[in-house]
Amino acid sequence: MQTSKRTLLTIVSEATIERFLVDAVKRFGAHGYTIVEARGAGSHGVRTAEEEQDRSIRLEVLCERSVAENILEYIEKNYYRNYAIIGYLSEVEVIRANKF
Amino acid sequence: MQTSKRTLLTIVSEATIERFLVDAVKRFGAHGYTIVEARGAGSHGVRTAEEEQDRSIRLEVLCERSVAENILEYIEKNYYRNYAIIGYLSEVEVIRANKF
Amino acid sequence: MQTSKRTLLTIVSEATIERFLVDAVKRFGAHGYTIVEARGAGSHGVRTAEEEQDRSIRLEVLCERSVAENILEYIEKNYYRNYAIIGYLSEVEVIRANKF
Amino acid sequence: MLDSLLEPAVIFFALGLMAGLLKSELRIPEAIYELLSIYLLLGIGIKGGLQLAKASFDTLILPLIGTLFLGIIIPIIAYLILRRIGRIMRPDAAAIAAHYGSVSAVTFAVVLSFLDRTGVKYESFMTLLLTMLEIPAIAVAILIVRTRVSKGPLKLVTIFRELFLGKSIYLMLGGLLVGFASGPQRIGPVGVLFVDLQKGFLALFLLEMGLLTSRRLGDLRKLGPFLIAFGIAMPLLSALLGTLVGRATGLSLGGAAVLATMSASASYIAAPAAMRVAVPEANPTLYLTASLGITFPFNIVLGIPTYYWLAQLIYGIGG
Amino acid sequence: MLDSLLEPAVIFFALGLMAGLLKSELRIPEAIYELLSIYLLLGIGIKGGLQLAKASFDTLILPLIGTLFLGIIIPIIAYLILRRIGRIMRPDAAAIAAHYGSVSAVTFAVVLSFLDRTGVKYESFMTLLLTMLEIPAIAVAILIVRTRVSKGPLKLVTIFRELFLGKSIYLMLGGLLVGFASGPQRIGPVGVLFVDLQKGFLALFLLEMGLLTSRRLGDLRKLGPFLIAFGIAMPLLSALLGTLVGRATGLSLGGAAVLATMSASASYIAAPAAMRVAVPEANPTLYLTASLGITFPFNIVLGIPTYYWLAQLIYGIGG
Amino acid sequence: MLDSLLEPAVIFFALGLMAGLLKSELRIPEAIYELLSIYLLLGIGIKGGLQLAKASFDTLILPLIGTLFLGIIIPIIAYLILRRIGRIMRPDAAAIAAHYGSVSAVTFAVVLSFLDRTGVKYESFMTLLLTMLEIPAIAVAILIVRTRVSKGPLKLVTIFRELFLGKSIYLMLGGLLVGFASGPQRIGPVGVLFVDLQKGFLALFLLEMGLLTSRRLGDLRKLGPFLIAFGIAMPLLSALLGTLVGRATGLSLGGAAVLATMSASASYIAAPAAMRVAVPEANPTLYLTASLGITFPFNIVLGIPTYYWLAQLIYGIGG
Ligand SMILES: Nc1ncnc2c1ncn2[C@@H]1O[C@H](COP(=O)(O)O)[C@@H](O)[C@H]1O
Ligand SMILES: Nc1ncnc2c1ncn2[C@@H]1O[C@H](COP(=O)(O)O)[C@@H](O)[C@H]1O
Ligand SMILES: Nc1ncnc2c1ncn2[C@@H]1O[C@H](COP(=O)(O)O)[C@@H](O)[C@H]1O
Ligand code: NA
Ligand code: NA
Ligand code: NA
Repeated sequence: MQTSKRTLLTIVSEATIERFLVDAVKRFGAHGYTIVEARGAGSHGVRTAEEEQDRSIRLEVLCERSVAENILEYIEKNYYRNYAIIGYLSEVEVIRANKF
Repeated sequence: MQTSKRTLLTIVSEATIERFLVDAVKRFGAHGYTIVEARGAGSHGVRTAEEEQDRSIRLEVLCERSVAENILEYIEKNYYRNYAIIGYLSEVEVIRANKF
Repeated sequence: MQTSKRTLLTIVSEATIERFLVDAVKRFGAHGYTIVEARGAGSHGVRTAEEEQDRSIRLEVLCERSVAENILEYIEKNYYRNYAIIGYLSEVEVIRANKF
Repeated sequence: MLDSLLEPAVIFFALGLMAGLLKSELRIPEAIYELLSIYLLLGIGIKGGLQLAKASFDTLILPLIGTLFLGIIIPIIAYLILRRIGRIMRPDAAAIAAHYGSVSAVTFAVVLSFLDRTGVKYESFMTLLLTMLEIPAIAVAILIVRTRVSKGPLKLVTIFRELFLGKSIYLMLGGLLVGFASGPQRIGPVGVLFVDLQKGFLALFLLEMGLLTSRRLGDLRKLGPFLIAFGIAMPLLSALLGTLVGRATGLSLGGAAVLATMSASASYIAAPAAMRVAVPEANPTLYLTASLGITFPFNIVLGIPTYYWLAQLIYGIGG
Repeated sequence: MLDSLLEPAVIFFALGLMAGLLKSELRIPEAIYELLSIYLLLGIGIKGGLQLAKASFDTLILPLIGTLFLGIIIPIIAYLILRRIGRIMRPDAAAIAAHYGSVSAVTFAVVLSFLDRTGVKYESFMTLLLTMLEIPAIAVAILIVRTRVSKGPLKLVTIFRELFLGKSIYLMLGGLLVGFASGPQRIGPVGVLFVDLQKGFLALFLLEMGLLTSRRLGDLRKLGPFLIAFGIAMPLLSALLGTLVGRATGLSLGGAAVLATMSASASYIAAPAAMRVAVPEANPTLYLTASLGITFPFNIVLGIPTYYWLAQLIYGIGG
Repeated sequence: MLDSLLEPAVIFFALGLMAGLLKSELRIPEAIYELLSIYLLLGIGIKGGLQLAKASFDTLILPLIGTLFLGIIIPIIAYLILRRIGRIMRPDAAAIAAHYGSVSAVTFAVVLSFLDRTGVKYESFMTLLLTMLEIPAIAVAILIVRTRVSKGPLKLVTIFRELFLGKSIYLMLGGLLVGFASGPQRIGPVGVLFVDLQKGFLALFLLEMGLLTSRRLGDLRKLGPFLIAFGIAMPLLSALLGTLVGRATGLSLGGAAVLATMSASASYIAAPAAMRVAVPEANPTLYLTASLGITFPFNIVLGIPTYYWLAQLIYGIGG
């Protein structure tokens, strides 16, 4: 099977800023994203997802390495300081690489 | 720690065809799967998961490389054209490899 | 972009033992975790998440390799025998590595 | 007519629509949508079943045949219009035809509520007719697909599952059974929850429907002028047919207005689910936007009073 | 008896069961299951608390002792039958015994509804007895585990948490408190929502229970003939014990039928959660299939009328 | 006062709180929280709209102006106290001020329920005042942010979206419209569901609020003694201001008690959402713990009877 390398950017963030994150994903040229509802804990404490303020999302973007890095850099600069948010990159293989 | 390599196939798809995807997963010999509810956007537009028609799922199958490729190939051939669906592969390490 | 390698431990488990798993994650020194609600199937049968007993969770922990291995080992020893649970490791890249 | 705009249900719908268009943060979880639609489908069935329990069945035969006839003819007419006039591609035409052949249970509940308030009587078996309109419509659409569209990996058993075991038909028939078997003596608090409180929950559901409609409006430009016009003209045509069939089969004026409204309504639960599997080549944006973005709001706000007026006209002419 | 099959609640259950068996697309989100079970547990408690507010406590002592006795004796009998006759392995036998010792709140609600409709009176403290039956049953099962099954990493504090802070006991006791403290004067719309409408929501919950039961039926063959028989014989035996204890402690005929039904019912909320942690070695398929796949539907459809008839018989003999 | 502790709503709150503190397994899915808060916000609006339909508007002007004045002055006072006395950092002070300036709809519903039960009358336009208190409060807080805190990437349009399109204001105003436009004649079952049953659902929501409060109590030590004291002193001060303004603008004793309670209440829906975006530097733990962990339970359990007593005192002095 013929596959191509792409980068998967995963972001776990408080849900409040979802629309800003999605805007950034589009602006930096990714062609899609996937979101699932999440909860968890980290340096900003426990987030139980029991109410609006406590909801988290897990956002995945499959794209070229450079796009992923640009999004992550932008998010680090703008949101890491004040929001409960983390991000990481991993290498995956896709088919129909022109989609991503 | 002794670990073995396996392949993780991740599929994000509209929920309508879940049962066909699960059938395929079983038919090609995977021993299990994990599903989470998702939403997102891609070439088929925004899927907000607000109603039945707009629900997406994120399906993960941990299995041998060949099984993962067979499932992905089958899905590409049968569902990529008409449905909102993507798939990708990544290499992971498992313990108790005979399970997968 | 400057990134560091970390290990992502993913566990899919029946929800009943969530609090034991989270305790283990903390005890072995991870600094956070992310949980999403899941369903699926495996050697313990189909888990549809329709009722309390059938709920599953997908737990992710981003940490150093050794921590991930310790958690996975502990879980294997204590829970693999009697519970519907799997775990796997993958290598990812993070920024702000000191967080994890 | 303006009066009907002051109905709580209609205001709720407008609130949902506006919230969506203004991008308010209002968000209704899918689980709630699911709960409310299960509740409403059961409730519509139960209400119908309770009425059915006191129906005389000799007056039922003719309207039933008329309804089955509508269920066959409307999707065929819709398909022909879409193909011949609109030059819509076959898969899309077949899928859209299925939507306009089948029915919207919420629109049905709103017309009953409209007539109840106006004090107009209708036959006690209308809910039964509702389910009887839905089934042939989807079956005919699938037949069109099988004969006019490339077949693909379509299995008849899969389709019949969609038909009879789809959520909406199943729950409405189930509700009918509950209402009919229990009857007014036994229904008790089940009746209070599912029938007496129905309009309250219907209003809440319409808030959600307003949100969903607003999501679809963004896709209006993808429809093109023909389909937009179709989304209003087709219900008017179906309503006319429904009224005439109602008249011809001996329904009361109220019954004819209800039959007209069901004919005019377009499905957004059963048909999308069935069509996504039966005609994967069809573009869901087209049928969902037409059905949910145009026809549903048109029916709720303007259509229902219009169909009632139409029925008055036709019954006036004949009477 | 056939008459009880026409109850809305029973039809709802059958609808859910059939939907599941026919693989209908009907799907009830877990959040809704959660909402309905919280509502019902609170409502059962509140209804009991309101009745308790007007109870005379001198008649309570004997039935209370009798109930505690049942809570101790039933899981022991069940364990012995499972081990001696069924040759079931220790962990499984202990876990199953816990399920048949404890109770199903929904079955309790259905029997009250059955008696209310039949016009049979029962004591006002039955809900209190319900919670009093649950606690010793789970405690005894845990004791069996501690003495007969390998211990593992079991902490007593964890178990007591399961016992008193498990959702079902906590909410029923909480509801009892609300009903008792507020009384009929203060309960107002809370009473309308939680008590008057209860049967309506109970019917909806039974639709869901039908779906859940259908999921379990697929595992019937994993149970083997002994456990299938046990799933019907054990409730009959417990019901007999319950009726006799009711009779001996001075309960009315209705009260004895209720005590019999609670004794016969098997837990599917509290016990599974507690046992999953206390006896991880036990196979959940066995206890869930027996409790939810066999005993629950048996009780709802056939058991309750049978237990009532049994109570009539025993009270007839004595009277 | 002790009497108010026996209210179902208060017991429900205590049950939720205890469940959380004891780490019970009780868990209310977020979808249910969302459903209940949408329902309550709409219901509060509808109840207000129905009352408004029969209000005379000449008595409205003065209290309206008074309320707007409170909406401006309370967040400013709060900010000054937080900065001058508490030495709280600017972003945190501004964000906390927004919370204490704006209102808690649930606290409002509880005070109405308290007065209804006590048999005290209040003006029919109080719900309108509620929304009128919310808007200036958040606007003033944002102004404070813009002038006293570093600006960052803050866009005014974003903020106004938070203000008018935030879930709580939007739904309450929407409900007001539904109630006002429909009036008592048309509201029918919508009124039964949203108004008559409101206290029932409010009780259920308070169970959830108790759970949420319990989560916040764990963060109490992060607040420090000043903010803990502030969480009780500030509502008392605001209530005093509210009562005086009510008295000065001609409200009845009941109306003044309501205005006092709204002034004293702190937001936990609108303000947190708006502040998280407007002042990202502010620490949510501080404002959520103060508002939800201290002020909310204080108001529900002790505050409301106190404010009523305060109003009696002040009206007694003047009368
Ligand atoms: N080490 C970790 N592993 C997995 N998820 C994490 C980790 N740290 C943080 N998270 C997730 O990211 C969210 C924000 O993290 P933080 O900003 O550290 O509070 C948390 O609520 C978790 O859901
Ligand atoms: N680049 C992407 N990154 C992450 N998820 C994607 C991406 N593209 C598509 N998806 C997901 O896959 C679904 C179907 O994609 P599509 O067929 O391109 O519309 C979308 O609704 C998204 O949930
Ligand atoms: N091969 C697999 N791929 C993905 N998920 C799996 C796989 N096997 C098991 N799982 C998940 O892990 C849970 C427990 O697995 P098991 O203990 O094998 O029943 C299942 O319910 C699935 O959600
Ligand atoms: Na139609
Ligand atoms: Na029992
Ligand atoms: Na305030």
